Amino acid sequence: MTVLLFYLTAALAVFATVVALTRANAAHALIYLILSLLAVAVMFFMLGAPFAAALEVLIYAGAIMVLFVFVIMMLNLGDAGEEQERGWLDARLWIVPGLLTTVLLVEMLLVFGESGVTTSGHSVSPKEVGISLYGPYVLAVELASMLLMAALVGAYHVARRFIDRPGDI
Amino acid sequence: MDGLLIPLEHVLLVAGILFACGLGGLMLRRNLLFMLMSLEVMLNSAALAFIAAGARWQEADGQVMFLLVLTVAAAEVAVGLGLVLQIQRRYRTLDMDAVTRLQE
Amino acid sequence: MTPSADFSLIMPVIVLGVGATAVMLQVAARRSPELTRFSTLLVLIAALASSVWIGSPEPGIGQAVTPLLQADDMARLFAALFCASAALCVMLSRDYLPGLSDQGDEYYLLLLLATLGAVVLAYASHVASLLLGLELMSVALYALIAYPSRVAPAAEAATKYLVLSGGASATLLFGFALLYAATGSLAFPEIGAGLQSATLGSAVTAIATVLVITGVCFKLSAAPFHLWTPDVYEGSPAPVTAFLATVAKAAPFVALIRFLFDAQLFDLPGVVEVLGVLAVLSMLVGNLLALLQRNVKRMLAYSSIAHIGYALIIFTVAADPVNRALAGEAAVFYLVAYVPTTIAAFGLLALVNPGGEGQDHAEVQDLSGLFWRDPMLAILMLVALLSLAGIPLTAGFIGKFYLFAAAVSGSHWVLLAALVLGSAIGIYYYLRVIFQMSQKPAEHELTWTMDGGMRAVALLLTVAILGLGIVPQALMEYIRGMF
Amino acid sequence: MNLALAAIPGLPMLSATLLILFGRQIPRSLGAVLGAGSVGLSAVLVAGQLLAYLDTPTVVTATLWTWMSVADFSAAIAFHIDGLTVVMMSVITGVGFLIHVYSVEFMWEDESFSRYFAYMNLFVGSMLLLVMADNLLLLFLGWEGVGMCSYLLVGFWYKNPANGAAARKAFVVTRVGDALMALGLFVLFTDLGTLDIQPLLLAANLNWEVGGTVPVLATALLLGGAVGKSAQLPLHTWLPDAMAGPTPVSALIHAATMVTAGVYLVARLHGLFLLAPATLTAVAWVGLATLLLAASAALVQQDIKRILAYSTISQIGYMFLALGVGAFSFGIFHLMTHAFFKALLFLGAGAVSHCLHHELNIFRMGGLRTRLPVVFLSFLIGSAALAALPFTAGFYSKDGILLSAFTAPGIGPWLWAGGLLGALLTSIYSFRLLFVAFFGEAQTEPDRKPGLPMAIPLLILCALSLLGGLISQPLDGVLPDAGHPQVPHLIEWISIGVPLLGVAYAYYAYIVRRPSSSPAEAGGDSPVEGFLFAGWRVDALYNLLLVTPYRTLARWCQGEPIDHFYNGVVSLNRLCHRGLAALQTGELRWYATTFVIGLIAVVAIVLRSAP
Repeated sequence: MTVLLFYLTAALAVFATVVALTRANAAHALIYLILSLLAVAVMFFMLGAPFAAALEVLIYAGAIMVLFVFVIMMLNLGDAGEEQERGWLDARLWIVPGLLTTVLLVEMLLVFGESGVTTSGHSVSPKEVGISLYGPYVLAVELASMLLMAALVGAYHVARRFIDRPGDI
Repeated sequence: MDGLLIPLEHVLLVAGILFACGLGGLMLRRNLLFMLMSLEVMLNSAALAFIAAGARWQEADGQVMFLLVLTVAAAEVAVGLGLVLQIQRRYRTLDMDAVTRLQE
Repeated sequence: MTPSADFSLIMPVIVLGVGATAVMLQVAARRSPELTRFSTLLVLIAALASSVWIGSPEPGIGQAVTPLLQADDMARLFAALFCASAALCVMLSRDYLPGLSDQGDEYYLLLLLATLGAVVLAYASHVASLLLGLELMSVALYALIAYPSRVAPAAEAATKYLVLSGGASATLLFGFALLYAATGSLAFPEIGAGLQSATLGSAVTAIATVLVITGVCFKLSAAPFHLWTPDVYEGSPAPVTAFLATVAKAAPFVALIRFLFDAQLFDLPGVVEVLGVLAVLSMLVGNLLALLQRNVKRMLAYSSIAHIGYALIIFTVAADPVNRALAGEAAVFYLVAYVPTTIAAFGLLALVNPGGEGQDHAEVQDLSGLFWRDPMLAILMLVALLSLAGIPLTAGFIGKFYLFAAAVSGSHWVLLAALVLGSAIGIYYYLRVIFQMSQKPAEHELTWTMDGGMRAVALLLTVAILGLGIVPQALMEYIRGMF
Repeated sequence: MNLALAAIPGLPMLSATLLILFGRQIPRSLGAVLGAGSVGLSAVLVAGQLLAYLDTPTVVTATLWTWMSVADFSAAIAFHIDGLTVVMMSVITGVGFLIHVYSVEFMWEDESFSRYFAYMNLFVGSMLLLVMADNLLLLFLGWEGVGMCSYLLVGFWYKNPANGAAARKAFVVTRVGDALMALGLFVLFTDLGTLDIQPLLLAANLNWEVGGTVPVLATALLLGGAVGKSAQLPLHTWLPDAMAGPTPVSALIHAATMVTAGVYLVARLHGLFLLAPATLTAVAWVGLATLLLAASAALVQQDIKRILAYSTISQIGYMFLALGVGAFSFGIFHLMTHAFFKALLFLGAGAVSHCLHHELNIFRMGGLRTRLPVVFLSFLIGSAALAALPFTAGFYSKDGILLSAFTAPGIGPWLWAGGLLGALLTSIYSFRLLFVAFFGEAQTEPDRKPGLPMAIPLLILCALSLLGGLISQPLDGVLPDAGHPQVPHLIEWISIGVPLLGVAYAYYAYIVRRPSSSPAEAGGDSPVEGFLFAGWRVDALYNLLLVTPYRTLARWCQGEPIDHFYNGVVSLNRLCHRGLAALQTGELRWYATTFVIGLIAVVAIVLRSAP
């Protein structure tokens, strides 16, 4: 029963993702994307990674998506933008990406046979993750903080608003 | 609650499909915002694959990698959204088909 | 499990990390581009010194510092190289940045962080460190490329780089995740060891490996993943382009060497073929695209594609365990020769700054008469171009000869033919620039400022390129100890 | 020891680097000191080597550093100093130093003074590298280096397009030889596995049969290189045109040193050539043919430098003849004496044109004997030595060559007779030059006299041209030789007498029956003279045989509407370039699409080769 639930969640995740990426309205797309991320979080939980599931909800579906919301609000594209977006999603534009994606999927299906290997069925607790993080991975934690610093400084500079001048190019 | 016994290939396939969706979005969408969303989907699919592998070996490493992928996604998106604002300001559009001052 | 590692072995990483934090605090306390530049240079020089003086316990073998980093001679060599190159980029930025209306503080901080990422890549022997090094470098570079915030093409270049590079990173991660699923390990040597007992079949591991290769080769801008390169190089501020073309290429290459050599993935079906195809395509496509290109930045971008193609040869050679050591040596030497040469070429473009505000649109024609107007600069450019073309007595020649010898000893004739053909086309466009430099001065003249300090740097680079071409043996022997 | 050796080519090269880098800031006087002084210091160091070698003839091999060793291939920067090297080094630095001193005055007014000395120094350094090299790779480096310097110096006055054309011709023609030589080196390396000269000779002696295919092929290719560099038939046509450079350049490069590099190469590798008798015979015939052709061409030239140029070709022909009959040490001996008297003649010619408003036509000179006495003395001694009159330096060397030729088995008398004919022609044209330019009535008045920096090198070279024949070269044990050839006395007397006959004829033709007016510009009235004037019309022949068909073919290809091979390759490249460039649309979506296409292709490759 619960196994069936897993496949249902997976289907939901894929469906929500496809819908999200084909919306004309950015805010709607975002809602679907959050749905997809929540579904993935449920899958994490089912696979025995409760810590990751929590983080997926908190950071991915929470913090990162909120960033998107902020930007969409700042841009304030409105209905005109949505009309335009619908125009860009013309059927002809679908052909090449659709074809290529299908080919990629077929290639992947060819590779993934059934080897009988399953997930372990055991949960890896947050405690174990924490020990691992501050044990062998301690340098990774430090480097991740450096990465966030680079992102912080970079985003701060890039997004800063300057008063436009006539000489701009 | 303990995890489920699910064929590893199935989980990886779900991750693969999500990955392909992300790539498809990257090719399909002209709007930079959607491109960034596609990117998030792709990174998320890699994270799912890591979690699945971690569940298969019953190790914490998979979740640690997930955490790092999360950090990467956050960093990418922070700078990326900054660039969205910049592009909108300079080009008055987010249509990446029109943002082609640099070309042959 | 608490690691009891000797952290002094990764001193450059620590110096750069602590240094970056310190520089950030300094910027928070007092914003002054001059001061920031000075402290950045100080940190880079300290890191350079620490990589030179603090050796690995046993030369050649190295030692793991936590599972993430492997401290050995190769890592030290490249850490030193990256720090020195970054210091050169800082020097080049000194005269370049004042032309922008952006303050320079964050610029230097970001450059420091990008260098940290590159140095981590030089040490990376684990998926986590590879990922973090790569992303640290890339994220810092996105912001550096878009640094001139009043220049639209800069934002465009950064956006293109970010989106595609993000896609490549995701591809690479997906590959690593598959490898982890198959082998149960994330450290490179253990991935190789786990291959024997892999449960997912060799097709999956092979696909996983080529996904990783694809991700890295995107960063290397190997054909057919090269299309972003000229646009991004053209749109970036020239000193950042210099960094992009050198450090940001050599670092992923080193990581790729470590990954493939440590994990011994050559026996997987198709992996060697893929690398061979990428090498041949890059050599031909890069050179052909550069052939008639007028914009010097774009031309050098294409030429860098070709150079990565040359270097990629070694993975095919390394498929045969007999030639693996030779292939590794060739690759390391080639990269060490490539970096100063390319910095020199792009450095000139950073000095020649026609429009200000990051508008360095230099055409080949604009270099007319450089020989007569500034012989010293012209000689630097000449030496750099000759080295890129692989003319004897330059570093580039020895590097190419090494590759040639490696390919010959493995009898890879197709690769050799592409190497020779590509080099032949290459000579044409390099000579075109040299010819242009010896022509009459152009009508609308480029202006540049070059004080004593810059001249000393230029001289140093010239000496380095020629020195590596004339007395390469010491470096060769040092490198030989690595494999 | 190593340092002193390295300094010999190193000093001129260092000076060249300084002059190139800081040429504009350096005042002329300092430039002169740097330029001439560095070569002078080298000469002093060489003198030290020479004395040491004369004292105890020991062969020195010094490895400065290993350039690189990759896989099985290894190349070292190493010097090999034996008698031959010492002789060559002495000639290069000694004569080179004199010419540098001379140039200080000669080039003083030129605007590119420091550029001139930079090139000259670079040349001396490369030439020294060539003769000191222990392996053929380093030798080839020097070989290419001197070629490049020659190109730069022939076209030194680059503003005149004719000079540029001459430089290009020199470059292209010698390039043909260089390509052959590179092939020769490749054959040697693939067959014997090394390019170090001494191990190479040993290996050749062990592995090669006398007269085998590989020895003949390899030496023939090397001969090609030697022929190109030393301006022998059929690659001699560049040398007369190379006179476009400043005269001291002609003296140093196109007479005394570089053009003898081919002679040096054959002598250095004589061990290989002895294993290929067929090639050695070819060397002799090439030498003979060249010396006759060039001597006859020199008979009718009017430009003083062209006379000397043809004379140089002819004299190098003698050296080749000597090598070809196995008289290696006489070949080197003639190389040395020729360096003395030919440098003297060229410098004298330079002095004439320097003092005579750049006049070069001998028929517009005349009467210079009284007006430029130092130059007259130079020409008198130089011409006597060139004509091999008894007791001059040229006599000892050329006599040795002729007599050695006579003793060559089989073809000896023929070679001797040809050489003798050449000697007759030589004495006629050299004294024709002397009599026409220095006797009779003055056509042009000199506006100045050579100063000390020009006069002193001339006088020193005069002394060397007179007494150089007495020098005994320390070549024992380096080159195989049978000592002085034993021939009938009659032959000896004829060999001595014939040049005197030539002088007598020249006296009769140009003093007694002095032509009333200078002959027509285009050279001679009779067709024979015209033929000779144009150097047997070899240039015209090449134009007819090679250049014209090439051009016609090119034109035909241009006109051909269907397919032209030449442009085909270029068009293909351009087409590829356009095709690839068209992909660079700047559209991010398209870039992402190519990424996915690449990904799919890469995965497909794996799937194809997966089991």
